[in-house]
Amino acid sequence: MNLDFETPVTEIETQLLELKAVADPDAATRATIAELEKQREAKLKALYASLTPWQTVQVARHPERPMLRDFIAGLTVEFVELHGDRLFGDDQGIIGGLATLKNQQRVMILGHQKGKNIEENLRCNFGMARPEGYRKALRLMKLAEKYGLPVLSFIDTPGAFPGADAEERGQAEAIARNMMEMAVLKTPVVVLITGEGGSGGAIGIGVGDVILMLQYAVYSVISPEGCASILWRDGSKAPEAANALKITAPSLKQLKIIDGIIPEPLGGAHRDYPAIMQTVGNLLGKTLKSLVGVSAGKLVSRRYNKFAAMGRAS
Amino acid sequence: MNLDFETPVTEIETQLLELKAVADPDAATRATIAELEKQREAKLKALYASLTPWQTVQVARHPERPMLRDFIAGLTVEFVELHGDRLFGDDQGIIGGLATLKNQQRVMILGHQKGKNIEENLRCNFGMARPEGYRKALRLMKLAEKYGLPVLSFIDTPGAFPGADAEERGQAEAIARNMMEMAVLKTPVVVLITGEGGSGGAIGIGVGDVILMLQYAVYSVISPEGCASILWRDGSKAPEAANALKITAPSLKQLKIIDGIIPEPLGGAHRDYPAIMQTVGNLLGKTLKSLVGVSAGKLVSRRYNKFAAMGRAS
Amino acid sequence: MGWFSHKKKQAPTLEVAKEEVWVVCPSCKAHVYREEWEKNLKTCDRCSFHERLTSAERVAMLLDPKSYTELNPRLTFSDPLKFVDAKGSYAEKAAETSTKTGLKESIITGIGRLRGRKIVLAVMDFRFMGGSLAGGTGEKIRLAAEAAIRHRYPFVIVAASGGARMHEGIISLMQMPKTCAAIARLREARLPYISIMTDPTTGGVSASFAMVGDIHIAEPRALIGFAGRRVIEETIKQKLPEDFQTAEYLLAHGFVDMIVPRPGLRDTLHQILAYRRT
Amino acid sequence: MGWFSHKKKQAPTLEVAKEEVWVVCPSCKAHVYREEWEKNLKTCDRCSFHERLTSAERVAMLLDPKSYTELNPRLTFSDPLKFVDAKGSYAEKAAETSTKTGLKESIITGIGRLRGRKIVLAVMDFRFMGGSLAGGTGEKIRLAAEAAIRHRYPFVIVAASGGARMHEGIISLMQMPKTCAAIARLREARLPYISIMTDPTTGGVSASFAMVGDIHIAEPRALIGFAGRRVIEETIKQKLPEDFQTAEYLLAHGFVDMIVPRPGLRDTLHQILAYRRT
Ligand SMILES: [Zn+2]
Ligand SMILES: [Zn+2]
Repeated sequence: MNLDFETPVTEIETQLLELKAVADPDAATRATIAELEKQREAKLKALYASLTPWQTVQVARHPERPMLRDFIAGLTVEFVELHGDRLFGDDQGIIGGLATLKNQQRVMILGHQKGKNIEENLRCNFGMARPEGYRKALRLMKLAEKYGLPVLSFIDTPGAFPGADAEERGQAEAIARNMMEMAVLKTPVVVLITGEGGSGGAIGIGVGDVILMLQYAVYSVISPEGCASILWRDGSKAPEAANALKITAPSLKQLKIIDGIIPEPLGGAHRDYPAIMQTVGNLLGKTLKSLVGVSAGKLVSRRYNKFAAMGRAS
Repeated sequence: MNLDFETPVTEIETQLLELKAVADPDAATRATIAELEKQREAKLKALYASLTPWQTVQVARHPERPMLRDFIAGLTVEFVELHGDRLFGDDQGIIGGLATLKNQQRVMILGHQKGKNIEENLRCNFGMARPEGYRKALRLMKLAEKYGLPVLSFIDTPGAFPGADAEERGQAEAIARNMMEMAVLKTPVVVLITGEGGSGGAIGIGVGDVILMLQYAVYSVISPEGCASILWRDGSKAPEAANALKITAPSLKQLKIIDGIIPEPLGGAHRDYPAIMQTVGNLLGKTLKSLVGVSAGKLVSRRYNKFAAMGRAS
Repeated sequence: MGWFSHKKKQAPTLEVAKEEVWVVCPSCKAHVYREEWEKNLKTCDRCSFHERLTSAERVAMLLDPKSYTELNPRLTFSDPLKFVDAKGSYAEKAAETSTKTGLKESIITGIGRLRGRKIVLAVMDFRFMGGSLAGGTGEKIRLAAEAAIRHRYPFVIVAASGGARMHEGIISLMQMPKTCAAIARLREARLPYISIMTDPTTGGVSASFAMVGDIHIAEPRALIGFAGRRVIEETIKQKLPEDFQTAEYLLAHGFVDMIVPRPGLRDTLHQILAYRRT
Repeated sequence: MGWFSHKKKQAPTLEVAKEEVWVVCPSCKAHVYREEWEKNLKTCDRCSFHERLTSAERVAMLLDPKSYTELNPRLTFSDPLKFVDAKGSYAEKAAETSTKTGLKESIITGIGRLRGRKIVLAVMDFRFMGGSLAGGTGEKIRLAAEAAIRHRYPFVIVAASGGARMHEGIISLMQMPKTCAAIARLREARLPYISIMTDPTTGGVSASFAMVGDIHIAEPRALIGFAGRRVIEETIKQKLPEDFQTAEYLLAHGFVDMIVPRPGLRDTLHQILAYRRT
């Protein structure tokens, strides 16, 4: 499913479909197909070489963008899911468990889980977690600390669920407590923003030693629409807000909020799962190797300094 | 309000009431009054010198028996109540807060709170706490540990609330977690059983360095009625079950479950609040003094050994 | 705590004639080849009914053959209260049960290998007075936890209990904090502590060592709960839903990490225990 | 996060004519002698409406006279995103606000005595862009916490904020973990950290340093919550109850230790801080 701004590409793809449908295409047809494919790639390259922040938001929110369970399938040889916060419930908006990466590194994986269809989205609440989701995540992080396992936290959420029940059960407390405990967790924590970094909902599991971000992911204090409706008094001004808020990976790298940008395949991760899994897998492996030897004390003090530097009047 | 088995005393007291109602009693009446008062005291002494376990249960459950707020009023010069478990709610079945004892010793006080009338009982659920009550207690104990304050835990509950909501929110987890955390709490913990020590509901805040018990309190794995209905197939056999279960202070002292029995005024604590406050206050003062100097490490290892010895085939 | 009566309703005995080739599943009444029933470790793959196992069967199913050495085999029940009820003396009843089952208490503990890995394993046995928690049970759990700390082995416990044993009164109640204090030491030593909840895991056992595991594994349809169903229904004056206090209910409410059919337990444990790096 | 619009509805300004001897309570419209209104620190003892205070008023009300020395007085807002919206540049807007209020950021921090006891006090000021949390705010909180650790003084914070300041985008969001990391250090140093929640304590501030206090004190009727009321109502397609996200609501739901009318705040803090023995 193509995005609006990809219409030039879509047109070519429709032609290609027709041509490829021909039973045994003659030389001329085959040549046109090859030509069209070259044009398609060029078009895609041009589009994605100059994505506006607002276009990046569309890519980040693409329904076929790889989600946590896709990353788990693509990056691990084993995943033992763990459920429940031992207090109230088992939120499906955040899931996690023990996992063995392809390089045999054992980790605790957790993160937001979005749905691929309406049924899944209803179950996992579109990746918007409730307090019990954050409290489950904290329990798993403490378990990782006890077993000496690094934590991999995947972020992809429109935001923490703004429901009456979530508010009633302390969404604010759950997020605050998570950040405080993650700040001093005595095990390596790698945070990976893969899709939407939705404000408090994201930072609730976003405190770590290394923060990585997919090339077309976004990370913001507020959604462009929300910001536009307040500061521009007009929700349709989301593109302007997206520009002003500096929510794309390059801007965030420049602002020293993230430590690395993970390049995506041409046209975004949703167009080539194997490719993105390969890239993410390699970088994760290297990142973990660099962290595993570091003492807990050093990890925690570096983490403190990393966040302390954010916003210091440079 | 007198108990059934106190009928002999009640009769004398009714006569005394009538006589005392006479405007200006002549010498003879005054003499009879004095005589009757001596008889009343002798009767009371005789009754309370040989209370059966089942009678002790009635005294422990006496509606006018001093409850936590009475002890707080009687033992402290200041009480700053603290509310909430920071997770779900503020259970009124267990209350607690910062307190300054009359000897100026600062402590964290917590315990079950029963009601003196139906309205209070509905609010505090007859002293039967829900998970959020145990989780509030744990938060206050951790706060006491942080501030270096000894913990005073008052026990008086028929049991943990057996409601569907309590079960749903993890009554078992809340009790288990409390015992585990209390076992290693790095501050002195003094436990005082003042009325009913209702099984899991009691031990949920009952792990400490020194366990004290009021003379006519009871402490049991199951209520006499519950035990009778199962092992005697007949709830009315509660007195027999009460005998068999060894739930009175002398038995528990002998079984090395408790460390000290606090003598009650004649006829039970409900007959003389000032007296029981005096006794409890003195003993608490001494007990705290003996614990305050001990290192956290030593406290915790002694606590472990204390409970380890309970049930070791002697 | 009100659980013995439960024994009659919940655990229908197996209708099987010795020489019969069939076993009738007590729950869905399906006829299952005896061989298949044993292969599935006495569970029904149609309705996932899990028949109770003896502690010996449990050890055999989890540990590598001949790898198990029992800890404190001679530690037996005691009778601190000289308890006598309408049915006679507790000491006699326990002695009888002991002779009938060959067990000295409601739990056996030991060290063995699970697919090669050394672990300390504690397994409760419902046949010994409903698997009730008493002085001897708590002491064996504590000693087993100390052994785990000494050898730095993970500790795995299989709960199957009607709760605290009334016949030892307050001593039974004190086994709750006593076992939790031992688990706190395991945590301090950063040793894995896995709690497997089987049918039933109730009362004082659910409210102590069974509910503070690093990871909670429940067998399908197991009854897991603190207060007795009847007591709760009397309290709230309402019928409770069918799935109340089942493993599935606890999974939905956040108190169980996973439900694993019995045949998969050994491999799941092996999988999990590989994640310990301390 | 959707809080500025809130400013108009929630905080009716005071209808008072300079020379008037009366003050009309914006909530219950009672006429109150100005003197009494000031004596009650701008609160209505009929309906317990608490008018917002400036940070200077807050400091004066809590600390002993002339005992306050400000920390990092020159630390001012910054404009990391060079943010410009429909109403113009953030830098200009903030500069204007600064001139108008004399404040350099939405918080002032310092050391002073509260009935003789030295504490570190941080007080937010709603007049500076809704008390919004931005880079400078987070940095001053962090530096204040470090000062508390250096001097081993308790840390008291008075929250009054519409949440994270959008104009500094992700930098504002990062002040949430940054401040929480500082609070974690206070905990490690076993220093008391008391959070006072005043109207409003919302969004990113409620979901960070305000909600991880040893003890939470809220002013009566204060609006305390994470997601905006309107956002929640849109999500659940229902009207929310009147008391939703008030201090009283949070007390009932376990997130606030006590509600203390403003005139009693100073003594309550003095009382509580006496309980620190580490
Ligand atoms: Zn079946
Ligand atoms: Zn008013």
